[in-house]
Amino acid sequence: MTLPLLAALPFIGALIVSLLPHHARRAAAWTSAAVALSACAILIVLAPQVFAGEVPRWSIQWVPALGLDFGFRLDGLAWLFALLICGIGALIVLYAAYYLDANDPGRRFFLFLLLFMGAMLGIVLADNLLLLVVFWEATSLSSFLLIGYWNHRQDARQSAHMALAITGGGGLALLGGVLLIGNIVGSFQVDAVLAAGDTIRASPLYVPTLVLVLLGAFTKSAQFPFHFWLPQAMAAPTPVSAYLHSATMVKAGVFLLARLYPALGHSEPWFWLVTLTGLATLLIGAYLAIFQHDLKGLLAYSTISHLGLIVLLFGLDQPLAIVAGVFHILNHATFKASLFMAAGIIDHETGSRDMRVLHSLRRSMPRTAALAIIASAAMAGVPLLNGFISKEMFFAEAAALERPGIMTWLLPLGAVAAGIFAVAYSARFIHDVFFNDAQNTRIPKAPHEPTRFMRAPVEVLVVICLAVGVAPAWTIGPVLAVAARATLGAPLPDYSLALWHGFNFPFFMSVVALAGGALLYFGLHRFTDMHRLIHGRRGGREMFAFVAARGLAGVRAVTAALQSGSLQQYLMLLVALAVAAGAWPFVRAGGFDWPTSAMTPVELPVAAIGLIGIAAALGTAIFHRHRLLAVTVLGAVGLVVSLLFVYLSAPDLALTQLLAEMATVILMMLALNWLPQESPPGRSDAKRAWHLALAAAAGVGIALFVFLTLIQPTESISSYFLATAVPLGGGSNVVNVILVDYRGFDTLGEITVLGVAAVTIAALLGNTRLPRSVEIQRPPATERNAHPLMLQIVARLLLPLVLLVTVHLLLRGHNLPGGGFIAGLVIALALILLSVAQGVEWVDARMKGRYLIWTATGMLLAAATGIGSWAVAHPFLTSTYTYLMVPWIGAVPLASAALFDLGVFLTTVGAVMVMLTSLGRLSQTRKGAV
Amino acid sequence: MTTTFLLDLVSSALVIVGVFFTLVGSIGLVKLSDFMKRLHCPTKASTLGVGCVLIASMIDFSLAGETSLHELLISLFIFITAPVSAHLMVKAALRDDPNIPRP
Amino acid sequence: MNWPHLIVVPVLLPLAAGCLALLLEPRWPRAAARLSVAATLALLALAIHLVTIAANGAVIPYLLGNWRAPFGIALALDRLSALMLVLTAVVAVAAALYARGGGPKGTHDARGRHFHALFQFQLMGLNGAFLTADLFNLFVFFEVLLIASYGLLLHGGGAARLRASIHYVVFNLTASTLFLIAVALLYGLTGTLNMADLAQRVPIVAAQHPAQVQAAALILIVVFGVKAALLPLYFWLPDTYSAATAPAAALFAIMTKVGVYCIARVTTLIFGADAGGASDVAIPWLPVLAMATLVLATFGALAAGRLGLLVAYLVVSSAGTLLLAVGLGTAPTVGAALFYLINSTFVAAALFLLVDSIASSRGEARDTIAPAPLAHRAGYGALFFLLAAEAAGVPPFGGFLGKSLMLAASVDEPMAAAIWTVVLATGLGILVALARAGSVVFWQATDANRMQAAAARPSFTERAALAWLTIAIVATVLNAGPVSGYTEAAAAQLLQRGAYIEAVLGAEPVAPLWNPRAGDIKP
Amino acid sequence: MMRRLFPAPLLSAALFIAWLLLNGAAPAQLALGAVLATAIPWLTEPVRVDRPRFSAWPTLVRLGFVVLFDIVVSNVRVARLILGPEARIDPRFVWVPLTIRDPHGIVALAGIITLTPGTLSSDLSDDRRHLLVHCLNAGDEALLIATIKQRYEAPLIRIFEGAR
Amino acid sequence: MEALLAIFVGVLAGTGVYLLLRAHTFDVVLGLTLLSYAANVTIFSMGRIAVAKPPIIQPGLAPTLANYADPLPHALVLTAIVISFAMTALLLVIALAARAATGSDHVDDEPSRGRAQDAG
Amino acid sequence: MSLLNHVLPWGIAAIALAMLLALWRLLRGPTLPDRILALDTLYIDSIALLILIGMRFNTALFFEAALIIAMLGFVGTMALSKYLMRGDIIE
Ligand code: NA
Ligand code: NA
Repeated sequence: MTLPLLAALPFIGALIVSLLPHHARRAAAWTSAAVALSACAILIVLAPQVFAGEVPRWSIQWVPALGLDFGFRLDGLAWLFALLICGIGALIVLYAAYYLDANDPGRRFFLFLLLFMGAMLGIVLADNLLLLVVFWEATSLSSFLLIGYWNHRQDARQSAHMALAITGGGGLALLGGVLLIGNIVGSFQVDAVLAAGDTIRASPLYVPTLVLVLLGAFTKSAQFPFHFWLPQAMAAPTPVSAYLHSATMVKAGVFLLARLYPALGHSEPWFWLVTLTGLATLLIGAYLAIFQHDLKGLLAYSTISHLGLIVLLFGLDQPLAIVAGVFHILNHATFKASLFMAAGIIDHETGSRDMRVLHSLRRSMPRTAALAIIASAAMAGVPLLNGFISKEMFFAEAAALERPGIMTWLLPLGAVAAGIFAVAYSARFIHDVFFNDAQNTRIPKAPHEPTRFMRAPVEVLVVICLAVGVAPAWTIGPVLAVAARATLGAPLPDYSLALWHGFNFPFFMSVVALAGGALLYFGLHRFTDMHRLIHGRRGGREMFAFVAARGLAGVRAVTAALQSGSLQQYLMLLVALAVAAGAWPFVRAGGFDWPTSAMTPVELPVAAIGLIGIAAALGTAIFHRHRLLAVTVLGAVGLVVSLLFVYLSAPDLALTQLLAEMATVILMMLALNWLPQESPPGRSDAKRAWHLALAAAAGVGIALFVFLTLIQPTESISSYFLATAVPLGGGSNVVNVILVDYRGFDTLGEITVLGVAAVTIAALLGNTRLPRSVEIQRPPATERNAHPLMLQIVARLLLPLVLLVTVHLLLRGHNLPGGGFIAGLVIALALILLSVAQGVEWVDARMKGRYLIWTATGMLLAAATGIGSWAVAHPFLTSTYTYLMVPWIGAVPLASAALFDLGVFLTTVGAVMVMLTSLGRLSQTRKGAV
Repeated sequence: MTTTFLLDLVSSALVIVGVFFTLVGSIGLVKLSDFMKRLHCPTKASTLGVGCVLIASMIDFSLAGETSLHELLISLFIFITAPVSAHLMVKAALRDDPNIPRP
Repeated sequence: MNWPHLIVVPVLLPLAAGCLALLLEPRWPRAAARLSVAATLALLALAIHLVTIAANGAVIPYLLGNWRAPFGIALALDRLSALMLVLTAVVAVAAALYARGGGPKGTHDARGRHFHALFQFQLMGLNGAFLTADLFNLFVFFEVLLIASYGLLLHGGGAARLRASIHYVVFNLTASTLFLIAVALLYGLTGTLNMADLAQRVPIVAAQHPAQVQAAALILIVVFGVKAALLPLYFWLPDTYSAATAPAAALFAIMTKVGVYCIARVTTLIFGADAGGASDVAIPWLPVLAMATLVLATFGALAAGRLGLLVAYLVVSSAGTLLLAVGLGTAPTVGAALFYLINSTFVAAALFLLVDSIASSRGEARDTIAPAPLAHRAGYGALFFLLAAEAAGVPPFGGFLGKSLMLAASVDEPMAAAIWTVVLATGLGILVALARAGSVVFWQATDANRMQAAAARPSFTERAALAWLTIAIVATVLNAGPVSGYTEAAAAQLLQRGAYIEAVLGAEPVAPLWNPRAGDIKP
Repeated sequence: MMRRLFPAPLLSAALFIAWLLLNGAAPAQLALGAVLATAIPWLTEPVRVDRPRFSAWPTLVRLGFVVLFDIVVSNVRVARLILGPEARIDPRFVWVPLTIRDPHGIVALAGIITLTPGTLSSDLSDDRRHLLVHCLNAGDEALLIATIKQRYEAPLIRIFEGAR
Repeated sequence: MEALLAIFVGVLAGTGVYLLLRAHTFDVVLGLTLLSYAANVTIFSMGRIAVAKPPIIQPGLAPTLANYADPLPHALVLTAIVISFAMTALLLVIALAARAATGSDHVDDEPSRGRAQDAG
Repeated sequence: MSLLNHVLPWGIAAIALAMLLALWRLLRGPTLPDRILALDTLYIDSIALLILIGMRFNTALFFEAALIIAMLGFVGTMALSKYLMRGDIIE
């Protein structure tokens, strides 16, 4: 259980910190330090096991479907990295406690730092590659938060974005790569993957896998051409730079290379991709570092270069190179962290990090200067310091590489050149900041030594640099051995960690590098004005910004073109897609078989009715700009449709269509009160032509489709309805029995739609006072009398008669044309007629029009009727009927479906009345308002 | 010459008469030159046209054995509503006709 | 299954609650609201119960009106429909709670009339659509949920909502008409409406008239594509969703899923691999369009100038992702899609609610992505960060797991390279979009102190709604194992259509208690 | 008692007959018709503001036949007009002064005028003292007015205002 | 008859689509009405053509599809008519409310927004 | 067999012709009241048509449709006319 505890510690700490009060910086720091130190302690407790070659493990299942287990393992490599993370973490916490300003939100800083620490530990401890990806992205996110910590600064926000885009994107690529590995291997377990190197390399997916994984690693480790985010990340507070952007997070990329080396290495693609990337990064980083003026900038480019070096070492695919790589990871972490902290101290105490401002600091802060100089020397690869040893190993590998072709000379040459650059920028760091007394710029603050505790972490790290540099085999030997063995996944090669290997070629290279570097810097210093040299202005950062800006503009343009806000355009697409969807199968099939089967002969009346319908539909389209006219002509279409229904044996439909048509016309007239009487003419003929073409295509398409279907024989389920409507449904009007019984559930939904429409209309118009500003064009009211006497009297006379017909239609519905909806519409129309004749106020006063209550009650009644069948353990809406024998009168049919139909009726009346009177009442409000 | 045949004859005649007047109404609708003239046309259809057809229908269904009288209701409703339609249509057409003298 | 009628209750409960809310509202508005919240909670309990029942793996039919399928309308509860019910209920609980909160202008639900009735009717429509086994009945429930959504969209009024609703209503009415036409054509060809029966008859008819059946199927998929926000049918969506009030928008997050659900249902049951001449009509169009949707939705997210719009584009992008996986039509991809569906729904709903809260803490700026003062920055920021990571598919949340499942499942597809590129690249795009938006809104927040005083803390119910969804998200991730097991099983069940057909068509009506039907009295 | 049960007895009777016309005279329908004839007037009570009072039933029946006869005759006449040359048509508006005061009577008169082809009641003056009639072929205006007043208005006055 | 019905549906759908694509709300309502007619007649016709065979069971006439029209499409159309009536009502109200709120009955936002803003 | 059966198809055809004539007026106008009148005529003609069809097919099932047109068919005419004369229909 120590392993999950180790992984959980930072998160537990984060939880505690997040519960602390807002500015409890000290408590947050103590918590963080406790976390880091406890983690170190756990690592030391586990050390004997790890050094004995055991791999402690712990895991539980998380998403078996994905093969994602939540598990950790601690081998030598993980142990080394974990120690780095926790050890340097502890030092950084100490440093940050003094570095942060009193105004900075300290709690937030330590919270993010702990989250990062947890994510980083997760990466190195993960026993499952997918879990590794999880933590990998978590480091990107926490890094985003930390870079943007001073979020009032624009550069901080921008840098945070850039880092997130690059590393987060790389993480997604890594996810792809890992998923491919899982697909090849059949498992994401680290052991399984490491054991399956041959399978992976043999897979056709090997190269994509490798490329995706490398994308993840290279973006994280700031390899060329993704390196540019790292210098920008220096906008973060210096402790963050020291911790994330030199010692730990950027090492995640090389950790990944190390971790997956047995699985992905040992191949030509690996060699070329990794080596060349590393070499390019090494040279570019080192070269650009020389010309930085910001201390942190110099260190950042140096970091890039050193990461390139490590990557290069892994790329060489040689056991010794791997050992050197692991060793250099450690060395770089120590000296670079100490250098960043030193730079932070300088910044903190002088108010500047600009080498064009700083000079002669050895006088005011001699201890810091001494520490920084030693660390810089380690960075330059000066003997007796740790950097020298790993660099010598690198030179040896570069020189010893047995590759034919370009690499034989490119690699040694590149190595020496990089060495020269490294010495040059290290020299500049030392000279320009601590010496260079000739410079006479004014330093913002009077410099002095920092507090002891701020310097202590630097001292610890510098001591380590020295100790490792002087006695590598004793100090770092065992750790390196166990880590390198875990990395190689094979027995270690022979190597010796000694300072002196004799006058060999690598030594010669070192000498050239040291001398050449010194010459280069002092030559530049002497013969140029270094402080005016600007390099790397058109670098990746600018490219990124350019691409981002252009990309965003393009994306906006595309979106604006698509989301034009034009309903016409949207609808055209919909119709066009539907037409295409309908036509495509026919196109693919090469047309359709023209029917040969017999058709029903045309009957003359139907032909005439059809002609009227066609003409009226076309008329509606032609006259549509004159709206009243269009409504009139549309009325004829509705009439024709219902006559067609009559002729083609659908009396119920005819009734419904007729009544719905009448109600719709009334609605349209009511709405026209508030809308312009005419549509303005269209401006674009071309567009109209498109619309016409589309309309024609849609019309022809549907006509063909209907025709092709109509001439086919069919075998419908409907014979069942015909056969059972009377004996089982208790009604001879099969349509009605379907509506209230077989498919009563549809009807329930249908009346809900009607009811909800009414509710929505009531909600929308209920308390709408149409604003005065809206000028409604209406024909002038020339008629003096709003309510002609004739209309009044006829409407009043009709109402009782209509009521009678309503009851008639309602009661007969089950057996003959009629039913609840039809009856409801009839009564609603009569009431509307009355409202037209007498005015809506007149009717309201008499009807006490709470029509929504009718609607709700109707729906409830219909539902309750259906629920009633539960009482006798039958499904919802099971109907029954019986005959009640009444003396003299005879058998009175009692059908539960009739109750359901009554619900339909009530809903319909209520809903239609709500719709029509809500609209009608608008005129009242207008009278009040205007 | 049974009653059935007579009734058949009568109902056929009624259909012919009804259809004739309905058709005349529509012909007038097309033929006449101004609205007020045309407005007189549908009254043909709505009175004698539909009326004769309805009576024919009553006879026809009675012949088939099912007494059918709701045609009367249809006539009743037409007689109630047709004048209102015409009345309102005149008013709609006259809305801006200043030529009618006020009484 | 202790009580057989339980399956229909998810439809009836909201119906009754909606009607009662209508009746109560004029006099006792608070009682109506409380009733609605209570009914929603009851619905959640019921949905969870149904999921435990469905988890056993049986397809449970329910013959409405006691008519044998395909003659009557049948409901069918399987793993997928049960899952959809739970999702709906979870989101609905959040929306109902949130609706009860609000600032000094009054609670959200009181900014217009009949909110709770419309809300309940919307739930009725959603649940009905998920449960029904009848194509025309599906149309009816589509209309129920749509018309309620029109009402909810208009809730609160204002010119912007009216404009948005015109687009929304007209577009969806057109789609509904198309739906009718597609149903008509299918009925004309097969003579049936029950989906299980259709599944049986389509291969037979398609043997004779393959092009006609395919065309009807494709038109049907176009209709569902409108709901599911498939390119080029989603353009109405961002403006609409971002115009709705927060609780309505949160509920809308489930609406695109209705489209996805329907596509998943018909492309497996009716037009799946076994459909003879009409098999796999959606392939390869659907995945291709889905990928294009995903790309363009990501563009939209990057271009969005308001948080609400951004979230709406996230809805589109998740729909694209889902349709991609569903369109591939294999058990692993569909299973992955269903897993992804859970989280994407919760996240979209939560983001809609959160964006509303944020907007009300930013004064005039509302939810525009521009520097403005912001009250309660830390809390909002943390939650936004969490939800944004979830939405972008960044670990450790469900979005990541869902996408990983999907990528892993699609590795052997012919289009794998394109799929992977699109899914991963759009993930990055959305990450960038959210980071940009978040950094502007939270990092460039100015003058927060002044706002702090002005803006009230979100009310208890608003915070409860957000907390509820957050818990749901976290719970899904923590239980990703069982949950993905369930979705995998749901996908498997979906693809083995035999069980569904057998359950629905083989269901036996209850024996009648008495039989007046044998009576000899003529009606 | 009867008055309260049947607030509008004439309407009740009409409804009862109409019900039987619609549904036939089976016992069940008789019962139902009776129920409806009672219930509907009661339900529509608020809508009846000023009730017509009928009297002079024989006059009513006679008027009915007169109108039917006139409809047939004028139909034929107008059909001839329509089918003949249009020049023969001489349309005109005529204001007919009204003696009848009862609004129901006025409406009935207007209806009759419209139903008999060739004449259309087009407007009613605000004071309800004049009815504007459009004639397809007016001929003698005074004669037309006299015919209307004598043939239709006089009986209607008796029917609707006889009780006064 | 089949061809006539198909042509009728086609004209309804074509005119419906054309009006649907107009730029003002009322025209769109007209278009949707025509389109819904088209859909209804489509559904209706899918029961195939039956003249003088209303699906109302007569005693003595065997209840089969040979003697009666297919009743199912009738029921479906009935439902569709009601639904489309409700939708039309709502759309009209939204249209006039939008007109009142924005002063324009154009289907889109302020005319400057889309390039596609042509009326007609 | 019976005379009526020979007359009815012609009668129906004549009504259809009458409706076509009304359609001509509906499309031709020229004024809106003309078109309203044409629509009204179409409604009246349909009553006759329905009755004749009912006679021809020996069914009473279309009576309700005819009844409803007779009873409420003028609602459209009324609404359109009222709109023309008052600019509003429910006041
Ligand atoms: Na300097
Ligand atoms: Na029944």
